[in-house]
Amino acid sequence: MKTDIFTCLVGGKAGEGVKKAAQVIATLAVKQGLFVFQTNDYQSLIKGGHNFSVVSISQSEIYNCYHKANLLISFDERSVERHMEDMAVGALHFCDIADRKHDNLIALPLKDLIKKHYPDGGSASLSAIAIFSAIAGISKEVMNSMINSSFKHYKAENVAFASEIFDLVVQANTHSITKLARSKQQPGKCYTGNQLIALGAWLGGLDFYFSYPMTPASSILHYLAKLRDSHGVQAIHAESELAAINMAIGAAFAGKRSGVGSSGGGFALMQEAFSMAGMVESPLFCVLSSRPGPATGVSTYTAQEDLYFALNQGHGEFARIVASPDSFSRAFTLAQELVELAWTTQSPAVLLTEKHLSESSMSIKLPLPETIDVIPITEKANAEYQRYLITKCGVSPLAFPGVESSEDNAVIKWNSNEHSENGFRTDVAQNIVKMKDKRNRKLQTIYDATQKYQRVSIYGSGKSIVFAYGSTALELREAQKYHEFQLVVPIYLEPFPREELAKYQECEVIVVEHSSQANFARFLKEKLNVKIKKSILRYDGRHFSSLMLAEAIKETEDA
Amino acid sequence: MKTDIFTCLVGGKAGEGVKKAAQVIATLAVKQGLFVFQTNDYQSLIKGGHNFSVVSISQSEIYNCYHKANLLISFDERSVERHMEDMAVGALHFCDIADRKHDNLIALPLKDLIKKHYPDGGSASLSAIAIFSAIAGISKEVMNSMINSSFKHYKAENVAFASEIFDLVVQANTHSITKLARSKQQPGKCYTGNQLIALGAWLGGLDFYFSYPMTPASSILHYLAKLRDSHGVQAIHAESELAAINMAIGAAFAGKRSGVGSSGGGFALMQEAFSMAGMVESPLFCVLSSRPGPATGVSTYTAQEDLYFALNQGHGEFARIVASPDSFSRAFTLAQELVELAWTTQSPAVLLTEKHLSESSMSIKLPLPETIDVIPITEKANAEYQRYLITKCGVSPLAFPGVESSEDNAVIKWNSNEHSENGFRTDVAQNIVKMKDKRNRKLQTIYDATQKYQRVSIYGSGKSIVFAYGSTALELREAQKYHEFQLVVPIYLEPFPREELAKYQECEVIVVEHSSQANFARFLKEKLNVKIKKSILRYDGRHFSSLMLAEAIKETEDA
Amino acid sequence: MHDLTSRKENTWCIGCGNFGILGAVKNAINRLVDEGTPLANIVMSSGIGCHGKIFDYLNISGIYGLHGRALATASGIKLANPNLKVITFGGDGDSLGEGLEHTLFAAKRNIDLTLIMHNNGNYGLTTGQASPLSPSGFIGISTPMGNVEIPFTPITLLMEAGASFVARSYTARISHLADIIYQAVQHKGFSFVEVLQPCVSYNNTYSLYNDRCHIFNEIPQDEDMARKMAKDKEIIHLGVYRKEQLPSYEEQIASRIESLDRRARLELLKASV
Amino acid sequence: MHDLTSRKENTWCIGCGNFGILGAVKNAINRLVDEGTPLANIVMSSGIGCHGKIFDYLNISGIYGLHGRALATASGIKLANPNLKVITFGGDGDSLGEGLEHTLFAAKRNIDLTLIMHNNGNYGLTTGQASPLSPSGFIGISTPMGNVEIPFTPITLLMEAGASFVARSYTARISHLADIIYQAVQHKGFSFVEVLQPCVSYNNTYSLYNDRCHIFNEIPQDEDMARKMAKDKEIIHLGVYRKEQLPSYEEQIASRIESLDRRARLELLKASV
Ligand SMILES: Cc1ncc(C[n+]2csc(CCOP(=O)(O)OP(=O)(O)O)c2C)c(N)n1
Ligand SMILES: Cc1ncc(C[n+]2csc(CCOP(=O)(O)OP(=O)(O)O)c2C)c(N)n1
Ligand code: SF4
Ligand code: SF4
Ligand SMILES: [Mg+2]
Ligand SMILES: [Mg+2]
Repeated sequence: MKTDIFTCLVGGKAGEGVKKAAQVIATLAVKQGLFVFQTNDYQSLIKGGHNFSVVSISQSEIYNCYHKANLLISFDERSVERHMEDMAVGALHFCDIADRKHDNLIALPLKDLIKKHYPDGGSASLSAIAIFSAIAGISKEVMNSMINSSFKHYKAENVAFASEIFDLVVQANTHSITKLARSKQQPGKCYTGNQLIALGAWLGGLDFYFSYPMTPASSILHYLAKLRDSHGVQAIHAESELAAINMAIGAAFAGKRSGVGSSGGGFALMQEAFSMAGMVESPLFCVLSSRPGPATGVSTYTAQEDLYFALNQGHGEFARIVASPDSFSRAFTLAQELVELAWTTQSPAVLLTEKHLSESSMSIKLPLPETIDVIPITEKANAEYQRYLITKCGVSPLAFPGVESSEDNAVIKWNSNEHSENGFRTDVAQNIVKMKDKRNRKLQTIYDATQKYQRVSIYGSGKSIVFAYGSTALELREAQKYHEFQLVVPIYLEPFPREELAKYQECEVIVVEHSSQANFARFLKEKLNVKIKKSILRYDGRHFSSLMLAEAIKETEDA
Repeated sequence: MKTDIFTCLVGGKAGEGVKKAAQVIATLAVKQGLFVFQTNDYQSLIKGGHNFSVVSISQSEIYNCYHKANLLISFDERSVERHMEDMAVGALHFCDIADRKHDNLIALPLKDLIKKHYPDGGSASLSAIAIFSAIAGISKEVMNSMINSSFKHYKAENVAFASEIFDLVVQANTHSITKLARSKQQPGKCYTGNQLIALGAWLGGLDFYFSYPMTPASSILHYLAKLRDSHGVQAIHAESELAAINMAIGAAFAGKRSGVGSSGGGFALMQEAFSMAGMVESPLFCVLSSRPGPATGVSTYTAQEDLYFALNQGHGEFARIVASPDSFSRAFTLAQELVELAWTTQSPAVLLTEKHLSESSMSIKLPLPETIDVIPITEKANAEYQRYLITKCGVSPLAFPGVESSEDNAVIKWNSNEHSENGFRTDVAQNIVKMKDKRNRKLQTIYDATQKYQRVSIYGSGKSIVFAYGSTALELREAQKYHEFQLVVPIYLEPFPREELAKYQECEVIVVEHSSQANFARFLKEKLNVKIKKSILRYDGRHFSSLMLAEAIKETEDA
Repeated sequence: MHDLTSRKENTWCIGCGNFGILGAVKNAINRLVDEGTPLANIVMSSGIGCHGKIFDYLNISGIYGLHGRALATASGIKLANPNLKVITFGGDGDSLGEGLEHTLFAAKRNIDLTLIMHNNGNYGLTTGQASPLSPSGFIGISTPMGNVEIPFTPITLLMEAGASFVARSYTARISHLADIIYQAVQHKGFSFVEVLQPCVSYNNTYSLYNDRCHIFNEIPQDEDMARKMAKDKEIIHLGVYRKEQLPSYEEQIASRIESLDRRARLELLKASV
Repeated sequence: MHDLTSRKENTWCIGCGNFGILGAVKNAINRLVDEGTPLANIVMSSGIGCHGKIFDYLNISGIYGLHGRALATASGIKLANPNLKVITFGGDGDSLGEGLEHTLFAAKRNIDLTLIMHNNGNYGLTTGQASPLSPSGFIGISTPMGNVEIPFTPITLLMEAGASFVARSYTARISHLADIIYQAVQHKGFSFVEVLQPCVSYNNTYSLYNDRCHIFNEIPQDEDMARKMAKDKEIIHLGVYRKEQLPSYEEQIASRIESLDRRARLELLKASV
């Protein structure tokens, strides 16, 4: 492990504020000019069980969390037991006095202090923040102001409680630990992947987000719902996923940029309407955030099992876009791109991601453009308007009903049946062929349209060529700190960026993915006829350890 | 066109009994020891519009209908106009006197005779049967007995009406036409593809069929519904496709062989539960009969657009079986096999077909086995029973609740969440891996299990290797009567019969399919790395002309 | 008078009740237009079924949606542009079978839409299966031994779900139907019109309806009365069963600010980081 | 007395109303078993949500189904083996949101199942979004500005759909709840039990229910009365709202012959060609 990396793990029961503690710790670190990656391991339950959250902190950009922690804070006995093995050399492990079952634990009277400061009951959350602050050399003032801005209730009690713990830790003065140096860098701010997707899509023009909650996509709905009155965006919790996607198509028809989001199970319910988006040529922005399947699967963990499902959504043949962000910044830019592409090509566009990106946080500088070129895509329509005018590029003029740019006599018909240019239903053989050909011409048009964006990322160089997609790329970039290799990441998966990747045709490659059936490797074989030297798979729902990835890649080279 | 082939086309409005006429004509021909292929071209409307049905009749097995008819019968003016081009050399074209717009038409007072015989209104249907009988040299007695057994109402009127027309045609004695020779062969009986699927599945043990009507799958529901009391089978019209498939899984849990069927749009709604079948390891028989998509598409025509959709149904990774019948007899045997495979491997099994097979009829001898080996798959269960016992083959013992073979204390739990061997939910990393590995081992088990069935058909030989699947194989077998080539048809698509097809690796092949994106060609490229010499595509919803196919294949060779 | 007829050939069976609906809708739309609603502001959505074909025969903008989903589609339209009057055409299978959930939620939310439900008591387009409104005993192609389910009563079901305008009419009472449709579209909030629509091919109810239908003019004074009338086995009461002013969904959830253009969004983000 | 507790760790929040349901169901099952129903003939299905976790805590056979689909799953079970008593556990989001259609159709068909609906007025497991039963104004994570919809009344909605047994109870009245569940399972036909289930984390309704709940013992004599009681804003009436003997779905559609073994099928086919 790099010496400039400091990892803090907080463990406890659901409902004890484990995640919140880790988030505040991450924010505190960022305030010190440090870079962070923060992730949460929790189960599908509201209170109890065992959760833990990890923050890894570094003086340079950091792309993954570490499994061995320098500082562990356990709120309960189960956490103590679970995480004894997660201690890095020289790690400090704090716990409540009652849970001090091992010699190398540092006990504090956590539960007693909670009772003392919060007679009506409080949570351990703040103690972790205080312990971290004391250990990391953050001043009590900085800590307290952060606590004040992060917790709405019990402001006075919070400060008293945290301060008392802070002092106890300082007094304990146990062993020496590298204090986290304040740096002069500007790591930006902490965002979850879902926040970035939401903000990016909104900047791309998203007006309506229709969804039915499903982990790990739900927080997009929650985040956007809060922005309603400040940002003029609507996030609507529909009666089901089926409702959500049909509403989104309706909103697009009326001229508003709309999107949907869910996990695999929710998309499984949206297939018919996804296909309809292809048929009616509705722009449609979709976020598919994966968790282990099949069916209900493992709702709070990460996976990349949905690749083929995502690529082949909906019955019948039609063009679509599927792309997966390989970093947190990309989550923001790609969401914008996909909203834009959905509208310029009048097609469904899927942002495929995973719980690991959706729900983890990373410090980034929001990659805001200087300016935005707003390309008008609305056409004027009159009585001659034909919704499905046959065009060379396959894209027909888009007009909306009841708006100024459409004359009163414009008839704008979207049709889920096969149709003629005017949008009326048809089953005439020649018309079917014409319309299918028109829609198929979009395959090339979309390919060309994606060309103006970055479709492939290449990171580093070395003996091995390693392919990955989605947030697995982050796990590998962190691994590059320990072993050099070339990391190749297709951001766009459909249409496949064949030009950029032509040079990898027939190459021998290592493929890393969160799938039990090595589906991304299969995909690369089909697309590039690569030889798979090794498939590195993890499919237990947990993220990869970057150190182990580095090791595994190195081994392949030594073999 | 082969000289022993006689094609009769009946055209008219929906509701005039066009299809019924053609079906009775086909049955009459079969009674003469002749082979038939019968197909219907109709639109999504109940009365009016323009329908036509075709019967091609031959002294040897016949696999497709012909586009040029020897005998045309038009019930209305629109039919006359539409089918002037469909006349073979020397064809006879009958119509009503009022519609006699062309010299080479033979007019009969059809409408007047209907009025005369059915004062309350009747249909033209019987006139076509009479015209055909007279022309084909079928006796009035045979005709009338057939009419009697085919039409429930107005028995006396029917005979009088048909006889009068019969006599008129004989009197007209227009030109000579090859009378259809009575043959001594036994062509069997006429069945639609859907009837064969239904009967085959039933013979495979199907007890429950849950469905929501959708062309071209609906007639399976209708057919089975009628068999309830005679065959002890249940066909249930559920409130939606989502209900149907979840019911089917419930029925399997309780020990009954169950299935679902729909077209692409209905399967799009069943994806979540399809995935659940993978997770809970429910046996599930599925019939996906395709029509042109996307979305509502063209509801009454044929297509093979759903290949990738069918192969990749459901989110998450799990094993499944997908196979497509290449003939009418195969529809019967394959349905049996798939019900059996679904149960022996506890997996979803999809019979993928098209409107062209589902709704056309062909004369076949039902390929009934001598006997049936009933392999018991139900296990005894007691308190130790574990639904998801880890096994080498990935298949766990299957037991049912509340039946004799299960002791009272057996707890049988199926779980759509990831689970431990006992069926209780888990999110423990090691358990997830174990269970995924177990399920993935079914990939090989299924592959082995399919080995006992015919997985590939090879028909004929010649210069070219032509690949097709589904009922496109029938269109090509008819084409083989005009040009020799080797036709290779994978019946099983997933798992792919790699052993049988290994010899085609890297070969140069022609691929014929009803897809606008040449998806089967893409599939073969991925699986066999074949070189596609030519893709012959038809995607206007109509079936191929076998003559044109022969021509197109020949051209490729000459080029 | 706008001729709202499209050039598409009509393929409903001769005598089908749907012709009455088409005629009545045209009348209602013309009345709305005469009273000042721009024709361009009236849009439609439809499901899949014989009813859905009205999409092709009515020359106004809209979406020919999926089977059962037309109200969800319509909800998206209305939310995106609340100036539009949105009329949805559903079948009984479509709106109370496949799409039941959307129908009841549209009612519950009181979103300002109109659902015209073509009640022909069967699945017409798929050749006569029993529908959620088929009577018990109905012999359809999927229930050859007779339907054993008891049909929903759409009027009371929709009232129960919260629809603020609920009415029933009959295709052979065109001027009544046109007036009801007009009122429904004018009503602010969710409006539901059950239209008794004989299907000459699979469920010919003309003589039943002609015998039993009776028009009432006063909205029933209380819910119990309305329910009794809706479920009356002897007389089929045609008229408005409920008409209440309640805040509509799209009004209540409106954002305090308008949708921003993308440049303004960029500025807002720049200001916040 | 069978101990129906599984070995799985219970992860409901301390104080959650679901514990009451678990206890009551155990009592009811024991009573059924005592009276002669073999335990092996009692099976369950559940949806996804906090309610669904009861699947893991109750040591009987069943299917942990998909969110919203547990009643469809249960219907398949019942049809396949009518000897089984099938109890389905649904959430309010599960049974009246995602799965509304299946709930109303199970009621309409009067299939012999029991639906126990955990009404906690929110989506618990997904951390507190508004559900179809959340009150207007409910601040949930997806409605931070307040829910604008009016909740369904499950009792009347299910009566409207045709459920033949309809009842309401409360998790803090365990013996009442156990008795209601017992009656529901014993009832031949579709039975629906709305269970008022406080969610201490997102919708703590204990004091509201403790104040307002009142048990009645006589089934209301007519529908209007039942409806008034169900919708009473002051008193929350607990008890059986409807209990009627109607033919059940699975009885009515039963085939005249039993399922044949495959050899008999082959013979039948051979005879018919
Ligand atoms: C998802 C889906 N399932 C099934 C169908 C097939 N389908 C088309 S129309 C129809 C039923 C129509 O009945 P109804 O809604 O009552 O309309 P009607 O034809 O009676 O007007 C069905 C099942 C479909 N188009 N889509
Ligand atoms: C198809 C699908 N959509 C969404 C989800 C996510 N999800 C799990 S539980 C739940 C809501 C639970 O609410 P409710 O049914 O009221 O149950 P409760 O947790 O309140 O008991 C949702 C939306 C899912 N599992 N499946
Ligand atoms: S089938 Fe019935 S509903 Fe459909 S067009 Fe004909 S009469 Fe009308
Ligand atoms: S969140 Fe609510 S419903 Fe879920 S376990 Fe906790 S208290 Fe019970
Ligand atoms: Mg209908
Ligand atoms: Mg709930």
